[in-house]
Amino acid sequence: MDRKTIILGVIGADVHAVGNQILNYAFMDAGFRVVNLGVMVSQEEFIEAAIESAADAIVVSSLYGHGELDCQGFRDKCDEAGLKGILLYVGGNIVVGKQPFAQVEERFRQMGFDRVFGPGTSPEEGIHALKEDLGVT
Amino acid sequence: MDRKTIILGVIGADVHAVGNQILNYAFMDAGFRVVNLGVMVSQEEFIEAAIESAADAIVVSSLYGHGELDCQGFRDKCDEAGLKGILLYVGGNIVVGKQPFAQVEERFRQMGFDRVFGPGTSPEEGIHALKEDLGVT
Amino acid sequence: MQLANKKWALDEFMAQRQAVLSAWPTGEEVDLQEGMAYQRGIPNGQRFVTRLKEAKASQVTLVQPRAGVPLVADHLALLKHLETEGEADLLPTTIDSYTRLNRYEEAQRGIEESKATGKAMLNGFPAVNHGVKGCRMVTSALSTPVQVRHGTPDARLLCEITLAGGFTSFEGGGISYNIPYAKNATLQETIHNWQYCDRLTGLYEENGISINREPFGPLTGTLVPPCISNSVAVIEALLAAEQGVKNITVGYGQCGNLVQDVAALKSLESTVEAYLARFGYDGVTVTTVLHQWMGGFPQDEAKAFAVICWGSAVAALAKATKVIVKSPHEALGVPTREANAAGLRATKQTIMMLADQKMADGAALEEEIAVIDAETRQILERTLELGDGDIALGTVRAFEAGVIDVPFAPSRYNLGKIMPARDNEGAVRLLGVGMLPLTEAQKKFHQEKIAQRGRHENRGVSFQMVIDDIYAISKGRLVGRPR
Amino acid sequence: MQLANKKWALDEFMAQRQAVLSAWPTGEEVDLQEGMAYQRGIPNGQRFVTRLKEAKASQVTLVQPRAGVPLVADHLALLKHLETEGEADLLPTTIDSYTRLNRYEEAQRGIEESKATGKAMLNGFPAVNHGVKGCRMVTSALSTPVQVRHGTPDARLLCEITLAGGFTSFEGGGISYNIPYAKNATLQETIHNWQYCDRLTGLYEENGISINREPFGPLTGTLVPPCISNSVAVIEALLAAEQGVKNITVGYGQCGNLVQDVAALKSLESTVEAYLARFGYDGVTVTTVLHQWMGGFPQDEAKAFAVICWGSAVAALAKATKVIVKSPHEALGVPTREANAAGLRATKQTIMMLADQKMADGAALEEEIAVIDAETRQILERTLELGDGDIALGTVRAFEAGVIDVPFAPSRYNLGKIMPARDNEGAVRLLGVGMLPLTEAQKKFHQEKIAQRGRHENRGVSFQMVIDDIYAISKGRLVGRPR
Ligand code: B12
Ligand code: B12
Repeated sequence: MDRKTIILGVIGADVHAVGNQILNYAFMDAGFRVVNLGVMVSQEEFIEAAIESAADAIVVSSLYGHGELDCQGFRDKCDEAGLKGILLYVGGNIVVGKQPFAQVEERFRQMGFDRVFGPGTSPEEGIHALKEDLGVT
Repeated sequence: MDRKTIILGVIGADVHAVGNQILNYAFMDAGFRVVNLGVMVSQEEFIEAAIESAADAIVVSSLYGHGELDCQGFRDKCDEAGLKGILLYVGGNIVVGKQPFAQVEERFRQMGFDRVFGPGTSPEEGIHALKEDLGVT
Repeated sequence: MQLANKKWALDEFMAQRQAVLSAWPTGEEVDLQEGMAYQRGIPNGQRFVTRLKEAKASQVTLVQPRAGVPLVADHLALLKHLETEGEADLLPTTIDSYTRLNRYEEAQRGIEESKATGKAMLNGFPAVNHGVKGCRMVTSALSTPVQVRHGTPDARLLCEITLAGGFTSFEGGGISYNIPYAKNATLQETIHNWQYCDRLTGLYEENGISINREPFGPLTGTLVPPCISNSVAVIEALLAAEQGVKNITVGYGQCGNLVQDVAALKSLESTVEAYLARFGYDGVTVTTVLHQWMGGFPQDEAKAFAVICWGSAVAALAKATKVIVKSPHEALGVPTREANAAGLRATKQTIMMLADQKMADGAALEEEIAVIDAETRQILERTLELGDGDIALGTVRAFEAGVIDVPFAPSRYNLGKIMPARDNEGAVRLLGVGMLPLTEAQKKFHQEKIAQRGRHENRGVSFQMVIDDIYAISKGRLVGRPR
Repeated sequence: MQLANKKWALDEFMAQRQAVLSAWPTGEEVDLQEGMAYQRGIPNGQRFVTRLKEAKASQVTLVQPRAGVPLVADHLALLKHLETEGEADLLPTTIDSYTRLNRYEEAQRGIEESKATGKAMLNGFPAVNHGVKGCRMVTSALSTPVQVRHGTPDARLLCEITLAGGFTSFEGGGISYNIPYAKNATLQETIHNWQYCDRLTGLYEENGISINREPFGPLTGTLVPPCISNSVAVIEALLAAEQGVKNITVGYGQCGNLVQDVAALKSLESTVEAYLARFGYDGVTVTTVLHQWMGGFPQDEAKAFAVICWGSAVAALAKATKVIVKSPHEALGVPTREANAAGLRATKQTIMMLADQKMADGAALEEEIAVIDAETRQILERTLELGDGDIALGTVRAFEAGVIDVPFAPSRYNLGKIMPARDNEGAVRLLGVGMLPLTEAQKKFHQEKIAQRGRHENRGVSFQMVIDDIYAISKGRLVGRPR
């Protein structure tokens, strides 16, 4: 089986480390190669790591509420860096406050994210989606 | 001061005795003459007691939810018994469930109650209203 | 009829039966043999007794709501909601107040008006009017066991119909469903009528069908001292056991002080077991139930959640076999199914967070248990004395004499001389002991506890304290301090 | 710069000040004399210190929310809502995450976008950007004392602005606002920067203005063993006291087991007092704060209420001076003001129902206190040793060596070798002790506790237990049992 590579990290000034550590564990356990950048990761760091490791997907977490500010322009930056079409996920508590998820999802899709996950999504759901989108069986 | 007489009781098949005992205490304390019929009082018993003691007001409690059924026709019965215009109050948890109070109040006013009090009304509010309506200072 | 705690001869029971069943047309639907056959078809996992025994063995507290609406379909939908959205372990069917007073015609009017207006016009499920068929439509459609919960002084017909209708537990008792729920019913009458219910339950039991019986622990739900409610529970357990009941859940309504509440529940269980053993009732399984605060609730839903959760914590720490749950609508009216389910989920979360913890033993707990044990025994022994050794007769006389006395009860057969109030830690004590057969030392204990509070509050001991205590929880605290 | 726990000379402090104040234009608004004059004008009843001292004396637990939104007017309206509708005893101003990282330009962008979109685009109140004037608009309009709550590794400018801005309490510390809140900041740096904040607070104190300081107790909020968080609290208390702080609130994040939580809070208070006394810091008032469960919450609001209420009960039973409150929206996002107020009211109701009760002493509690006392002292003594008697220096070395080690911390200056897990009663123990300086007996105690759980669950001790425990409360229980 050719193992798919995933860049994992928590974007912006966000220090929520627990979910990141669990995702790291779960993705590895599911057979992915994971490059975990940990917390407080800038868009640039994500992109650099993706290029360096020829990644198949970038999985962005944002818990602290600034996700909407932190993610602006991410897709464009990927395109500019030559990562056109790379799979881009975002998940966590990605906006400030309790907002209707459909609207939030729409906004992040507009920003170029392929999939958007709400609060408390289980790692399994993420793994399922990754497998589907990356054609892993 | 000429003391006003009040008939007090809990209507229907209702056995909630605690509020009744407190109202009894509070009304007496406020200077009223109180004829307390206790719990499980029928419309007939209220009316009989009012005639017997030449009462100025009938204060009906209903806690258990059947108030709407138990109070139907009360005003008519009063009229028939010669208690035309007697002051008629009702209070407590007078309908089944949490319902918008304005609507509940309207329904009981239609039934001929002069004042309608919602869940958890303090005895003081009742006393204040009685004093106002009976011209006690 | 001379009342006695003596198992009814079968023909004595059968002789009454005809009259009971003919009180309302649906009585005709009841056929004892057919009812038993139907009960035998209910899988074990859907029986109350099974669940309670498992829970007792594994020390888990089960969660049960109150719920009942007038129409069968609505009622079933409500219970299904509480099963799935409320994660209820046990289900209830709360009976409306007309049925409780055998006013089946008024109940019928309530059913009709509910159909006509599309609003629930009754405060519960009129099981007698819906009959055996209506009951089975409910009980057979659920995978959770269902209990009848009510407050019926004469529940003979209700018991016949609901047991044949597939319910596997029946709440109530001749004292606990009289004194707090009636005004004019004598204890002779209600104890007698409840012997009927117990005898019927015993009959099912003798035929291999185990039905749970549950005396109503909280009584008036308002500042009831543990020794009173525990005494009543012991008596009703003895009365039920004599008629052949083998599975009894004794209950207690949370008073609010943690130590007192845990002590009361522990004392309840051991005292009931001790008296059952003393009178030779073997093979009776005793489980316990804690009722979340039964007095006036705060109107604010967030505050109501706090009252609910604190009750849940007490149930879990005391390792009650089950807990009866309130809803955030409690102060306002019969809850919507959503509010009811919310109360259940809050309870479940609390119970599960505390599932692996229990109240640590310690001197304070031991002392409180000793206090309740001793007071309860005082009352029970005097009751037995008054009945010349017969607990049924003794109970009637004990209530007459105020040897058992329930605060704030509507019944005219309750003396109403005792006056409870909280002490400085919020435990329910006696400001006035009335005619309770307590020793001088016991009386002094209560006096001193309340005097201590008076000193702390800088006021004399008076009825105002009691009023303040009645309002306290609904106004946001446990002890009704002067404002 | 050689780090040492030594009171800064005034000119050393003043020398840094210019650079600090010039980091952002609003720094210019700060004038120490004028700030002190302004603080002197704040009535006693509106000061944090007054309320805390009263509460400590009367053994009442005060209730405080978290709350902060980007714009001044909205923030004030929010706090007023929490004051009236939430019945808050103490108020917060939670700072946004950009400000916490001194990214004032991004904070400015957040302010602008919040104005433009009408939505809160920041997760808190950017106090530096709003400056002294903005702060005073908030603090002066409230009758309840207000505290700055944040998570800022370098909080020097924030401290200058908010103290001049009328806040009377300032949360944080060089360890507790680094390890859980930063990735790349060294402890040398952050302890140094927090000495600045403490020195500033001390300066106010010397001028007769008492400001409360509060180390952040819960750290990462996720299965932090009490000995770790208590050690950090002691160290930060010592560091603050050295700089002249006289009023310190030490904190602890609820772990979930009642006995352990009460024990931890008792041990915390006495250990802090003992170390302050040992190093000769007299006249320091120590109060305590319990944080309701700081880990992942259930999404369901009813269940969230249960978590909130259980935390409140623990705070009340432990007689914490105050409790920091969560909201029923916790799992989803920054709460609406209504949800925030609901969490407060549920807490207030619980606290007041338990106001007159306390956790009964008993063997289990004594043992647990002894365990935490001993482990904390082990860690602290080794830390002092590593620092050749200096606690500041020792702390840096202790973290390097894993003598102090915080689970799940983002900081690269934290070793991250210990692994916590719950025992069979839900107390947080150590599955892996890492480099903690525990005795063999202490290590065995933890091992045995977790092995006991393993046996009960019929599975080996592994990382899966830890994962299960992390999710447990959000999934409805305390101990993460195998599914
Ligand atoms: C204690 C209690 C009981 C006890 C009563 C013991 C007794 N015999 O007194 C027991 C457990 C026996 C009981 C039984 C039942 N209860 Co009940 N009970 C309560 C409870 C928790 C408190 C009532 C109380 O004592 N409050 C304290 C006193 C001081 O307040 P109060 O009764 O509200 O009275 C004050 C005010 O309302 C006001 N007031 C009253 N009348 C009037 C009139 C006027 C004119 C004015 C100005 C003011 C006024 O002044 C009083 C003094 O301050 C309430 C819910 C609540 N409030 O929290 C439910 C409640 C009243 N019960 C209810 C129900 C349904 C029942 C039962 C049918 C079913 C059951 N749950 O078992 C049975 C009914 C039996 C019967 N036939 O009546 C419902 C009623 C539902 C509705 N209206 O929609 C309630 C609201 C609970 C609920 N949310 O479901 N109950
Ligand atoms: C623990 C915690 C903290 C700890 C973090 C310690 C640490 N360094 O890790 C501390 C106390 C330090 C903290 C600080 C703050 N926090 Co915080 N915190 C939490 C809390 C309670 C739990 C988070 C957690 O660990 N959960 C357990 C893990 C396992 O779950 P998780 O993080 O959600 O991650 C899982 C899923 O989301 C999912 N997932 C995550 N990313 C992705 C991506 C994809 C693609 C997929 C498929 C899935 C996925 O998988 C993960 C594993 O299961 C949450 C609320 C909650 N959830 O209950 C708030 C919360 C996240 N925090 C919040 C905030 C605001 C803050 C602070 C700004 C303010 C404050 N309260 O002090 C600071 C921020 C500091 C900063 N710069 O980031 C807010 C965010 C608000 C919002 N988005 O609207 C929350 C939601 C609380 C709230 N309701 O206000 N916090």
